[in-house]
Amino acid sequence: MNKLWQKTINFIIAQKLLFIIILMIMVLSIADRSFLTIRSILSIFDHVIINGVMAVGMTILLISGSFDLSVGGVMAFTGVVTFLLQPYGLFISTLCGLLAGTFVGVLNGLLVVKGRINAFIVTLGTMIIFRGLGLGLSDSTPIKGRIPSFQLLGRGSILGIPNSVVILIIIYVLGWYVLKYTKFGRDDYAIGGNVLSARLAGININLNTFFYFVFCSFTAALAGLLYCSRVNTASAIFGPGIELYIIAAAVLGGTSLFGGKGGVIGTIQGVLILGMLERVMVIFNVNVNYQTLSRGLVILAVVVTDALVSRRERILLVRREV
Amino acid sequence: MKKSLLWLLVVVVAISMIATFSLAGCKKEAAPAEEEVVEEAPAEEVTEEEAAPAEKITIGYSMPFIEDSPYCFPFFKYLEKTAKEMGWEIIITDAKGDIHTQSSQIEDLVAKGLDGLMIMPTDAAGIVSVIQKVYKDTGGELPIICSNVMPDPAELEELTAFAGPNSYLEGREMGKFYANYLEEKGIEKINMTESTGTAGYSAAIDRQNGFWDQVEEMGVTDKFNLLDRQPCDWSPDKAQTQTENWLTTFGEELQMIYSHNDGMGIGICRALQDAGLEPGQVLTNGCDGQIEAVTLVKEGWMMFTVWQSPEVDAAIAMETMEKILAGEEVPYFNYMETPIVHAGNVDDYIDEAERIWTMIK
Amino acid sequence: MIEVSIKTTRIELKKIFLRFFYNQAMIIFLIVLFTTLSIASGSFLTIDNWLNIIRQTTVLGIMACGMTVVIIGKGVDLSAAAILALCAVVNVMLQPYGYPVAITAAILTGIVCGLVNGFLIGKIKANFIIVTLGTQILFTATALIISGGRNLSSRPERIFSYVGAENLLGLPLMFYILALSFIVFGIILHKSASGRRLFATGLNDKAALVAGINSSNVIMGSYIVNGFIIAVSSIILASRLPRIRVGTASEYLFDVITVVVLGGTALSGGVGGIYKTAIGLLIFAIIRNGMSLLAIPYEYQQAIKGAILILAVLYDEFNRRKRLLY
Amino acid sequence: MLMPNNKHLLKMINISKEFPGVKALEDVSFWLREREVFAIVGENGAGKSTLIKILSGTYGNNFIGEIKINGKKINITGPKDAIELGIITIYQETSLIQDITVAENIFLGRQPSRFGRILWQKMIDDARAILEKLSIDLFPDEIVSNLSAAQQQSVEIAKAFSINSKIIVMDEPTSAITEENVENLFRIIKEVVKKGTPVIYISHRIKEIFEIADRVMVLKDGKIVKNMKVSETNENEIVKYMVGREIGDIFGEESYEPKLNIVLEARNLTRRGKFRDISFDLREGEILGFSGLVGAGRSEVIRCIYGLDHLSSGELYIEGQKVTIKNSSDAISKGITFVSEDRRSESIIQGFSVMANLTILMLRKILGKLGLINTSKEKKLAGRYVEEFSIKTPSLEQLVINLSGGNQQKVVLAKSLSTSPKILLLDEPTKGIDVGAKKEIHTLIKRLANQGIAIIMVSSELPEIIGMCHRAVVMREGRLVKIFNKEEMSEESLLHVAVGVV
Repeated sequence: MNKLWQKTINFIIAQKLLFIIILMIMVLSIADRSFLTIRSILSIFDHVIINGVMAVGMTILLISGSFDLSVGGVMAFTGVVTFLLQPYGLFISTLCGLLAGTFVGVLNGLLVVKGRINAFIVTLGTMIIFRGLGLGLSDSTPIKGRIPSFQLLGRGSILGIPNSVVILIIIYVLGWYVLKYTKFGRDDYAIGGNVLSARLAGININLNTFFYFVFCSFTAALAGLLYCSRVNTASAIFGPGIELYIIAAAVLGGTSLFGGKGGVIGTIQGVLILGMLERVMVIFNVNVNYQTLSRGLVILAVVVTDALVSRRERILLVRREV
Repeated sequence: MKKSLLWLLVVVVAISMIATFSLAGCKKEAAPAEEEVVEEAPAEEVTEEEAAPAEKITIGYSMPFIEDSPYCFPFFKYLEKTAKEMGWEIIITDAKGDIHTQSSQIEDLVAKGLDGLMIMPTDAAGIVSVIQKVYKDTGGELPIICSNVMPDPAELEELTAFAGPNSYLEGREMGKFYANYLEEKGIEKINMTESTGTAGYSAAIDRQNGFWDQVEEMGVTDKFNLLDRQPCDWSPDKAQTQTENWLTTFGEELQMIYSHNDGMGIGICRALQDAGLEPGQVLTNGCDGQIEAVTLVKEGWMMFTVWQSPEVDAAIAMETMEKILAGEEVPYFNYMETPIVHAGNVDDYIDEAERIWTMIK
Repeated sequence: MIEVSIKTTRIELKKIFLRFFYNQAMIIFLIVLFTTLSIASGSFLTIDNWLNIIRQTTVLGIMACGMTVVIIGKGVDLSAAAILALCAVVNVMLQPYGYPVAITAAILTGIVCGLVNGFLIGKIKANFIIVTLGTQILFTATALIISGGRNLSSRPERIFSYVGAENLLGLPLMFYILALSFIVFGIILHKSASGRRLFATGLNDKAALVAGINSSNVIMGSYIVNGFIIAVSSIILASRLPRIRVGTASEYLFDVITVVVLGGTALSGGVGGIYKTAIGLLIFAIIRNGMSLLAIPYEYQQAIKGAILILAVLYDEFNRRKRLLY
Repeated sequence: MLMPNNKHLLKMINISKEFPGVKALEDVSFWLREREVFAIVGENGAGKSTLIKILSGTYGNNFIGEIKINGKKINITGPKDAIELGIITIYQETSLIQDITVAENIFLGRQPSRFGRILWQKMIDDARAILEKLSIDLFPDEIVSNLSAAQQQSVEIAKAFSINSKIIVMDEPTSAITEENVENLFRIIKEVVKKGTPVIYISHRIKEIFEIADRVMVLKDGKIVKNMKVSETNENEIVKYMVGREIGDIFGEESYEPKLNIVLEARNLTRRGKFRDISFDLREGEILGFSGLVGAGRSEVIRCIYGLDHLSSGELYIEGQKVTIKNSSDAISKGITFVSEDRRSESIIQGFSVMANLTILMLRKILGKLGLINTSKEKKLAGRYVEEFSIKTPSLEQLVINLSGGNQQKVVLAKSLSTSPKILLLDEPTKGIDVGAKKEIHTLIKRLANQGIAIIMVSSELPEIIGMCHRAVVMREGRLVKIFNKEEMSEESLLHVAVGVV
């Protein structure tokens, strides 16, 4: 009985996002004839690429039961560093940018693992620090891109398919593979699910957690590169408040803020839904005053639902002991 | 349990979409969620018939931010007003200060199919590649106007025209006004600070450069002794705090604060008032001609402000677009008048200001 | 024999010193900071400067009282700034109907916001970070909607800006409000039964439950109090600033958490106090003021703030481990 | 007894372990052969779990004695060592990770992989093989959170088995499982043993011993009483060995007879999944013992009475009136107080001073003018309690955590009495505190009874029950089996009922 019930519920839960996406696509294409064209579909991917790329790292971090508020800062910081260094050539600048961004992850990881500080405070702090540093380095003026070819990263296309799509596919396949087929990824679930037995199973909790933070910042740095290459400018104020959006997308995708469950496949769906919501706003010419509210409502609903569901599951867990 | 939660989720998503439906046309207050759920079917029809009349000219306007911005909000209102008067449908998007969001929204607008596109760039340099992409995608068919904020570089062949204030000129005007004032008062040297707009905004950069280029041209640069320059991000409270600190750091020395807009000017004046100074003891200024600023000019706290009416700003953008759609030749730069409001002429402006800045409801 | 006794006394002294060092280090830090700044910048010790410090930190300080309560109850309120904005907006919108109306409305709003948080966290037992992240958006959105998205000018009448500007015995009126709220909260936290219950809940909610303390109510209460005090600070904000931006308020969140944590109130709950927050506030205010006196560019000021927060917590953690030894 | 021509896989020699004040184990020695189920029985606190914790490395190496595997002396410093040595312990609460598959739980941390790529198919097949080998009927790709407690238990066993385990230790494996599933579990255990992995089986339920164990060791007070073949003994004998401790006069002077008037009356108290149809009454000045095995539902009953958990059905009457108790504060206002068995996490507030702990329940009494806490009042009151209960503490401001177990417990009792209750619920009041302090607390409890307070005392120590209580309720598997009067009480009779041996 319980099993059956579980199965059906799981089925519904598993399908909910697809269901919502389909619903949205239907509504959109009814409202706007031009919606169901290749270009406009592809453009959705164009829009979600930044959030999408970051969400992969965030998902992996969330699964381990931790989380990161500094991704927005990292993204902007990476861009600034990259464009500052462009005089030294495309390769060097890009590499240094990536390294700089990833370094923040190293910092976060160390502070959380070694310093044993609450991840929330750490990442809140680093968020501020690196936005500030970015502003400082750039004299708080946007930096114009010097190398045109750098723009191809975010704007170009391969065999007619926009890079954004390609990149998204690559990184999500990668993320999916890592989570499903590597020890690194599987340990993620173990740590998030039950630290004690993970430790007994010989998993090095600290090391793994550290690397999840690093990876999260890495994806953020990557997103930073994409961002800058798309607008060919870098500024430390790019992506205000983006972190909450990313977390929301991941949670909407079924990744629990309490760790132990979730995956990138869900995340991409979550990202797409939030992305399409923006499109909805445009197509229905939403009164600006209600845009923030609509976004807010969705995110609020997502997080509260997650909280309630996991609470429900915690109760079930207790029941099991009886 | 989970099921109900799932529904909660679905319903809310539905609501926020349906909210968009029902709010699309009619500007009535948001009804409580449940009712809107009921409204679903009719709501859809509404939008359908809205989409139907195709002859109606549809304009897209992408704004950097709207809510919570003292200038952009009224501007947005006047935009809607003008559009209604001209019988155009205008779709206005709010990028929440994020250039990537803005580029997405612009692409969304274009994808929806427009007769003309207007942009107030979030980032002067960043917008360029966006404009170029749109130009490429539409094969140059779609007229694109930058409004209020110039792209950087200002002259783009992809861009049809710029319409709005000339921030650089404003800067020069303000420089000139201060210079003349020193001239007639016969002041040889004045200690000043500069409170700049959000770094990276062309308006901030232009008003700064305009000012200093002007005084240099007049050869009075050495009269202005710059003690400090801090970004106060257009924000009254930042300017207020900053001024309070300046007052303590420089004390009597400080004689003048050059401000890049009214918002900061207002903050500065509030700080001066709180510090118990006399009007005019420390010279300062605004720029935009907001009602509070104009009042302050009248009271003598502010020496002058630049008259940049969002109404005119919006109108000139729309007019330029109208001309272009009508096939007329328009110059690349379409500047609006930006006279200076000072103690001398303040009374001619005050009522007008009252009307412009308070009609917004 | 004598040697031994000497040795022991020496050890004793060492212990005493270290105990003091590990428990009172923040005060030491404050003193150091104070002296260095007064040497570094001539205008630091001027009265005007201290008036500035007061003006610029009152709102923060009052909010910090509320946040302290919440954090002692093993929570954090990420929606604090949003509540501040909402209350300020309500307040300013209703000023045309007279100040009593405006103020009561603002305070009610604050309490309601606190109630929402408190209910979801205390009763429903949802994770506080999630809830307050969510309500943050909700409250901000509401503020934007009722303000119609435009900036609101706080009316210049004196009555209202009394609080903001008027001086009493050479000190801005709001200073007295700040002092008052610190005293009141100090009493509530450290002298009242409910304060005791809050600490108990923060330290060990299970034991608190066994001791007949209704922890969910206590938690709920803490958030409501927080909402209330934020509303109070919003009134001062509205009377100080010429104009209310929702964005303005949002800048307070980070600072308020920093202040509380800086004081040494631990996020693990049940540890801390108002006097600590007071010290934290002082340190924070002095640092911020010092940075602008020394004309450190705004953007670096931000970075430094962030660094301070992390160092403070890191230090606190290190401290906690050491304290067990002495 | 010697077992010739049969090598001993595990030897534990003269194991002793001491906690402050308590000798948990005194040179316990035993050995384990391959292909056998070795049962360890004993009352609560007899030292079974201590022994297991030593073996599984929880206590590290701070114990006396030595452990040998295949004659080699080994050194267990932590849980990981034990696991590497192939000593796998399965605890009562599941250690499985809920949101991943059975297969992965079995191979957690050592998933089969090539070039860092995890071979799911192989993992699933291997898991299936193991499950089949132990004839466990589960899909290896099932998500664990969809399994019942019993199924999860069997996954644990499969996991333990799959790790190249030399020894599997099971601590009360059946406590979380319903009767019908126990059979299946035993079948699996037998499979495991047949495959050559011996099992050390800790249990209360003596019946079970005879179903699976080959040999059984009886522990009492940390000493071995008997170590014998199951085939050569019977339930009654085991029970006899388990009990039979000299009660002596450690329970202070005999208390007076309770008055006749009934203070608390319970009618068919039921909490789904925990206990059902519990009815009893409690008289003024009476000490009513609650005996039975751990998990019999004794603590649950009094927790419900105190309002910490909710009753599914049943009525409570206090001095005749029907009462409903929604939460602990209700209970307190109705004159009930409760002392939890989990002192660290439920009774004392560790970050609080002795004073604050003493007064937390009666803040009302220490409020001065303006409803503020009056420190001098508080000091006076707290001081009085410290004296009255002779709590040894350097000062009132001392953090309670720095006190000895006994003194902590006294603080707890003093605290609970500060509300001058009519009814006092004690859950294992002398758990884990040394003999001296025990005596003090016992006399204290009696004194309270004399003062007319009605007391319910849950205790796992039969002597305590017999020495202290006027009457004793014995529970088994959530049912009230029998209420003993003073004269019928003997360890044997109580234990027989408790373990269900007739």
